[in-house]
Amino acid sequence: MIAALDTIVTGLRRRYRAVRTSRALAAFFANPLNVAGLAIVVTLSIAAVLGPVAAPYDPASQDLANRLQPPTLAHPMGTDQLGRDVFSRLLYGARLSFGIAVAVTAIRLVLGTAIGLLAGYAGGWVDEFLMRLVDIQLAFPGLVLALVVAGILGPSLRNVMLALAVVGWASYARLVRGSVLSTKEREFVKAARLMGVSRIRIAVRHLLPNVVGPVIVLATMNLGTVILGTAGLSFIGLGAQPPTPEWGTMLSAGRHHLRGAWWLANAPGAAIMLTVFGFNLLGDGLRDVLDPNHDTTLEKPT
Amino acid sequence: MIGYDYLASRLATSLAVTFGVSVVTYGLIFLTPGDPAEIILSQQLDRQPSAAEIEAFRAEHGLNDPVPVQYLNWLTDVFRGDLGTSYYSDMPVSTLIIEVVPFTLELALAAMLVALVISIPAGVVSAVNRGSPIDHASQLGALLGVSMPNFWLAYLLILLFPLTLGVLPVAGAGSVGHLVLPAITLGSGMAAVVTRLVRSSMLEVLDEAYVDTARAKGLRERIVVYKHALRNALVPVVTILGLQLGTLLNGAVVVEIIFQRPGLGSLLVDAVFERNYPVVQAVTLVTAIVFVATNLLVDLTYRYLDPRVQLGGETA
Amino acid sequence: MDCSRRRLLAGVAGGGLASLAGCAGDRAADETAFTIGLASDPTDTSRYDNWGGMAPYWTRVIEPLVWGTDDMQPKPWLATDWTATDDTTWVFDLRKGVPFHNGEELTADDVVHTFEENILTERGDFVYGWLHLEPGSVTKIDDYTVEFETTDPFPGFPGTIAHNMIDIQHPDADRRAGKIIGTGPFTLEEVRRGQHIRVERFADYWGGDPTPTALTFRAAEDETTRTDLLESGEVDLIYNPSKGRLPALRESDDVRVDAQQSAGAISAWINIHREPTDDVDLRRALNHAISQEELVRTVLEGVGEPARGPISPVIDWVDEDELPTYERDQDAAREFVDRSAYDGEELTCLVSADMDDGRTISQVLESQFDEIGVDVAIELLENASVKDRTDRGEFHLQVGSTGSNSPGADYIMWENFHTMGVDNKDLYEAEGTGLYNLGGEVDDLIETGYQSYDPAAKRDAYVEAQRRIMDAAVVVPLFYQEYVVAADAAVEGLELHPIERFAEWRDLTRTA
Amino acid sequence: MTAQPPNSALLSVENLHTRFRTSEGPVHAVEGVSVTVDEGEIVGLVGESGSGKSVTARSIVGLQDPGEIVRGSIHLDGVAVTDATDRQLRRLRGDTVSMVFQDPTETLNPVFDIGEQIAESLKVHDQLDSQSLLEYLHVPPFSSRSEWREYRERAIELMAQVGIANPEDRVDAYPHELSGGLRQRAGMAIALASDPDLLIADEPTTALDVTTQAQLLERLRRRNAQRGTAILLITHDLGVVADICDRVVVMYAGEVMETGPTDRILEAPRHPYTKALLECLPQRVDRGSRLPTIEGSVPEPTGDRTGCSFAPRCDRATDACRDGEIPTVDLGDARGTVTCGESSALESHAARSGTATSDGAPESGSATTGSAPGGGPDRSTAPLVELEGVSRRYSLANGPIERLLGTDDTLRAVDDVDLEIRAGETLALVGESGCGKSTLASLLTGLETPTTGTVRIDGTPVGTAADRDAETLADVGVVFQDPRSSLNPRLTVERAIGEPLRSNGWDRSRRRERVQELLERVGLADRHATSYPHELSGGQVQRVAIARAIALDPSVVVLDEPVSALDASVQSRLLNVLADLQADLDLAYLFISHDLTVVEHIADRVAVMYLGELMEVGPADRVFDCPTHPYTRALLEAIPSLDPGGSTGTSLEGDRPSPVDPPGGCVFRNRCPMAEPKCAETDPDQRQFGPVRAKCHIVRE
Repeated sequence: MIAALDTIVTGLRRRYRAVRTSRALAAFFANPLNVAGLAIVVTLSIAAVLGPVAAPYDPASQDLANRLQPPTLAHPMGTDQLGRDVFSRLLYGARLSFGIAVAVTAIRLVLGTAIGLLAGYAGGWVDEFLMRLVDIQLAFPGLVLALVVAGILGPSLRNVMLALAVVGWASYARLVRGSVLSTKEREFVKAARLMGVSRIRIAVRHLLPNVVGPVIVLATMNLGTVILGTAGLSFIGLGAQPPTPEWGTMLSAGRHHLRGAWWLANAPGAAIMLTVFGFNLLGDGLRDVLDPNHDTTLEKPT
Repeated sequence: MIGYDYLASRLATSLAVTFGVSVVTYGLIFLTPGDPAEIILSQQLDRQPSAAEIEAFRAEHGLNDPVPVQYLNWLTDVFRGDLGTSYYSDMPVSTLIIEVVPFTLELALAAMLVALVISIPAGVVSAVNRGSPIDHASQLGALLGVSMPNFWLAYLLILLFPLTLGVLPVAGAGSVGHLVLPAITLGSGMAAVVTRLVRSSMLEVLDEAYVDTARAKGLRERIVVYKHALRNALVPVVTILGLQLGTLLNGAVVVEIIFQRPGLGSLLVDAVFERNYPVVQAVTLVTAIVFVATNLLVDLTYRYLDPRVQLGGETA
Repeated sequence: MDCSRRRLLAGVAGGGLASLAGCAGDRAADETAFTIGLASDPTDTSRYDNWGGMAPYWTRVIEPLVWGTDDMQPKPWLATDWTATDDTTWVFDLRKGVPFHNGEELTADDVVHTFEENILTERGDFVYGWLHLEPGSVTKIDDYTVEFETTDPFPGFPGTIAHNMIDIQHPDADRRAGKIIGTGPFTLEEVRRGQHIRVERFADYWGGDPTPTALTFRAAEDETTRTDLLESGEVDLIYNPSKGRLPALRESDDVRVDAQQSAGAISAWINIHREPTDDVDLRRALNHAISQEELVRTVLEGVGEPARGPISPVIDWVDEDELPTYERDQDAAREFVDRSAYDGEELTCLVSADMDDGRTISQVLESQFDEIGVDVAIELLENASVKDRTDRGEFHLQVGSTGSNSPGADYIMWENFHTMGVDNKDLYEAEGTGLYNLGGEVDDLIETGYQSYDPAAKRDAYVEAQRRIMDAAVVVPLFYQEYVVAADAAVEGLELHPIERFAEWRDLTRTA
Repeated sequence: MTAQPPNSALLSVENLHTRFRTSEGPVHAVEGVSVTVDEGEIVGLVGESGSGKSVTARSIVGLQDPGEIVRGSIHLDGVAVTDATDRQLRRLRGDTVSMVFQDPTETLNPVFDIGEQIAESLKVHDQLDSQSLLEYLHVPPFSSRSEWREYRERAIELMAQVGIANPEDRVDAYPHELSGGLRQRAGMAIALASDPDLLIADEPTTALDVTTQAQLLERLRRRNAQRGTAILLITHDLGVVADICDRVVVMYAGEVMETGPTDRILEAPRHPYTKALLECLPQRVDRGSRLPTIEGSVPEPTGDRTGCSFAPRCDRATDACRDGEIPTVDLGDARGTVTCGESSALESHAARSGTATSDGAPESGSATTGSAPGGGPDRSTAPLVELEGVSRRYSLANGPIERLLGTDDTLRAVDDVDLEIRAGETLALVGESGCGKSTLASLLTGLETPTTGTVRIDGTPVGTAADRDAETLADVGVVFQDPRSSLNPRLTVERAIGEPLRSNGWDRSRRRERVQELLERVGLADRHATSYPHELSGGQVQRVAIARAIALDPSVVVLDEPVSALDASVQSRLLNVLADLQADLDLAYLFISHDLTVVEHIADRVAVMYLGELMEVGPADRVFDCPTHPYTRALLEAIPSLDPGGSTGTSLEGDRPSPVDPPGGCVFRNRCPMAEPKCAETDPDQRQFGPVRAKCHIVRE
């Protein structure tokens, strides 16, 4: 697994070098949507990292006398039903949402890639078995399985992460296996076999780097999905425990005030949407650059 | 000559998958801390049950056997068409499920309809006018649709339609009116996904040589696009529709709660929360079967949409 | 509400919202029919209080022998009078000329049948301990007289059977077939699981002709949804609208808001047998940390009364003035904390996810405890998990409630605070502990109160027990519950009762 | 300039410029092309890939999108295509001009059956201006069933006309159910449905086997003769041009270099490019000798151009060629035009003493003929590679039920093949696509295991690649057909070539040295070591693949169609590299190709395969000069001759049977012009006819 990760990293590095010098980077930046996506994600990442420092208030400090205040200069996004500063809570929530998204996606990615690689390369009954596992996972609607898992383990963010990780690896496994199967049939892999290159080396050197691109694209999109999933589970009541400023929980609690104190639900709602939107834009952009099958930047002259 | 073998092997894997799903659920349930008998009874009676009551409950629901035996018993019952009995009422689980399935089904179909009605024209127009303002608008709209948490959308819809405009009911089920908002909530996210897919699939197909062949015949562009290109572009879309069923069921959980609709989703959520394991077990099984069957159906639809796909061949 | 499936097709084909918009307005057609939004699902068969697909609560299809007065005393209903002939024998005289929904007259045979077959047999053995009756203990004396033999002296018997679940039914009723035959002002017409129950006026009702021709009880478990339903006009009346919406509802001309104190009370219950909350100083500190008044005024939007004890003073053997008080005093609280054995560990506070306002209340507690240096972690759990955790005593605090759905409320004292009460018994028997039981003299006082036929003696014993409980700070009382009913301003004639579920719909009318 | 008034010709293209916008600036695909086609004329548009010939063709029918026509005019039957409205364009397409595209696997819509696609074309032609979507979607009330049935009937007739046997059965077939040749015929039927005045055929036979190609060209010729349909034939294959074209237009880098009657161009080319192109064709060079080549590569079609685009590669180029305006000279006498600024280059002389650089003396090549350094077919030494009774079958029953029922459908990819390769010799394996050539190669390399029979290398039986030891693996080098696919796009050239060394335990510095040495050997510069495959041209990538194949000093290299994907000029250079390596390193080659002209040039011995069986094996001279087996003869006859007016021979009739269900007896009998009854009864044995071994009943010594 470490070796695989290492390959991803070196693959990325080499890829980066290739990208930096190539036309792909220019193509990426030529599309304003890609730039917007990158900007959103970078801004939110900064907010997530620096948020707790920059937040004007403690996200948990209550001020019952000043509850449900509409947005003012002191409280740019107003206060909630317990008089807490919504803006500060959003900033802290950004860290949570990002942290969960990254952690869950990382688990999914590593697990799914390893399984997909193994299945695609080993073939035979190993493939059959692993793919049935994938089918089983896919046959559970993701949220339903997460619900069962989180319901059983009890509500907490850690369990939500676990549940979401457990339900999300299959798409990576499928993707990687598919890429591996098609890459495996390509002649350079046959050539490597005929040159006596070891199986592990073929897997790591030849197969993995060629599936990294689509995997990264999927992972980027997935970050958004995980944020939505976390919010969804929190909505049902399986997520963060109060007073944790998790976006989904905030939205769900704020919904009771949607008519009177509109900022309570709409601020986290917009934050979730913007974040997911940013990741999706970025994913789209990365797809153009990293996923050779979706080469939309170049026209074929003849 | 085609088909039987393929069908048999597909059915076999489908069975294996369904079986796997049931094993996983059963396993998960028995990892859960706490004695279901005690929890259920105290819930049900609103007080602490007596030891005799617990024993009776355990005996009644076969909870005294070792877990594998319980599982086998459950499995044999399932093969006999008996999905068990709810821990809370003596209602057969199958009755509970049959009662709510139409609601989830109508919701899923309506959402699918909403999604297709929006996404196919949007995707096609977007692809045909690639790079135009229409394309940008539809792409942006689709992205926003994918990014919107559906429960937020639901509240905004309720705020807008019944509360502000005074049309359509807030919650409940049973009429077309009740179906509109949930279907939009559920369908819009899917519409977004499918729009993007239709667009990229159309773009790919529009680059294909046979589209030029069709143009070179002197066919009108409309016919080229909607007959020659769209039919091919729909092939990958159908697969995703099958897989999207899962997403629909996910969404149904949330939508059913917000709109106070009976359905598989809310049945399951309640059952999970109440530790009504026979119901959890049965609903996951039914969901898995529906999912697996749908995807089997999708595979078969392939043959109609894309004659190149031999039923015996690789479909991956 | 008759938008059929066919209209789905028509609607789709027509493609317009216009045809759909009509559905929401159908209700207005019948001026004497009402729709009521309930916070619980009256069709939920997974609950203990469901009978034949219908909750006997609220629906007024079936009725008990005894009813409750506004000050929580038993009141004649299907029985006109009752006497205790000895310590364990009760004789009830039945009302004459009460017709069942099938036209037959109610007699002692029906009462015996209902108790012996339905209540004592089918409801299961849990009712034995509740009603202090066992099978074979109900006998007919004559057509209009029935005798009950309790298992032990039980002065609270008439009040206890003044409960919607102890209803009298005709022997032909078959709950499995959903065939309910009662004596109530309404007959069961339709059950749509997960959605609503519809009842219609019973013209021969013994208490006079009810005004509404039909009632629909809709499930609307989410408070916001419930409030939306009222605002959009889909229902005429709801219980407990969303607190956040109350200010706006109160100001609205279209909506009438009424509040009524109930028999319920919300407190933070403290596990006194677990470290460090076994320390009375820490518990007193927690009591001093909270301002009940502020809680009610702010997050509860004024719904409820600041509480000094764990039980609502609506119940006649509760006397607030006798209880020790803990004013909010953070300095005193910190001093108590210092004096206690508490050294900064995290306390768990369980809250049921189903509890209205549980999330906000617990956060206020958490924050205010934090201010006196006590670290509390909230665990918002679904009911089953809360039960599981409390059964095992694995918690420090629990935000919970007491209340009664019948005038007989003695069990609150017994089950919660007596060592042999359900909350405490298992842990006591297993480990010699319990949860909220102080034991010793408190147990004795509770036993005295429980068995006393003399109201004054009962009251004295219970008040003394409560005083000791509060002195030992077993709970942090928060507020006595009020329930709010919000209704279309045109709807009149609703009689509110301290027991919400005793609502009378008979006189509901709509003004022009 | 062909100074014809625009309206007299059926098609007249004047000074056409077509451009593509890309993120790196505009690509000028077509730069001032002028072409005319008269009624009933067959004009060939010739050029290597990237010369802009396809874009020109597409511009003519208004399908240049996403490119745009920036300058010039196109008149078709008097209508200005560039200004035409959609409706006019549809009229032209449905009435006047039709197009046949290159790849028959891609030009037919996979989801509609052939009949539907042809019927549609017929209907468009009949009712040009009333096309309703619902009608074409066969939505019942809007679409008449009987009308469509009629069109289908006519489609069947049309299918018969283009030479599809049993059209009644095939009208319901989907494209994927047909062979390439049938698909291309169906494509022709679609094109001819509108009875066009002009048929534009864009590389119509490139993807097809040589025998099928001959049949199709014959159909085109017949159509032209019978209906007077003018044809604009786009091809890179000068042989095809020679075969049927009246006139030729030679393109290079988006410009027209030379035009003229076919005979004149082939016999007396004037433009240096045309000359060079003709010279580097293997069939114009003596067997085994070095091929003349054109150095350099086609310029990038981006940016502004000055002067002649061929100047950088032209050894006669002067400064004027590089900067100046290049005149188009009319040779007069209907001998065509030449666009060249250097008059000395234009002197008409025999193509043989051309301008192309003949690097290296021809004798180095001719020395390899007959007796190669390693001894060639020297029967005294033990063969390096031996295949003995080798067969490979694939079971088509993959499911449990079929296996249970015992359906024994098997595909016989290779059937009972005996073959040997000796050190230093080149054995060429030829045959049409799908005949089992590549499977046979995989059996040798170990990518596949034989179902029966043995493969020996150096006398030792070997198994799959996974079972072979390092030494045996090192003994066999492989070069695959598609150079792009045979190199990992994520590895630099250095890493790619170094990979076999690395797995054999060479350390870094030794590897680097060796890689340098290998790069030099295959004629690549040192700086390419750090390049990624996508930064190299097709020819360069294939050189890298060759370098990798010989990295471990193999004794035999399997070359699976190593030059088929390359342009003629690149191909000739690569063939020279292969010849040099063989001479220097004493390599044996198993050279797989469907291109008989290349094989004739490079092979010492030839093995001809048909449906998995060896039909004929023998020395190249003998096989090419005097083929023994009827199939070999048919193959050779189907090659379009470069001699103008040369006979094209009789093309092989019918389609190749499926290898799942081969005919009983001799597998070739149903297409064999000489078949006798006994051919159907018994499968002939391999028999020796002098130096040749053949599998035939009929042939006599």
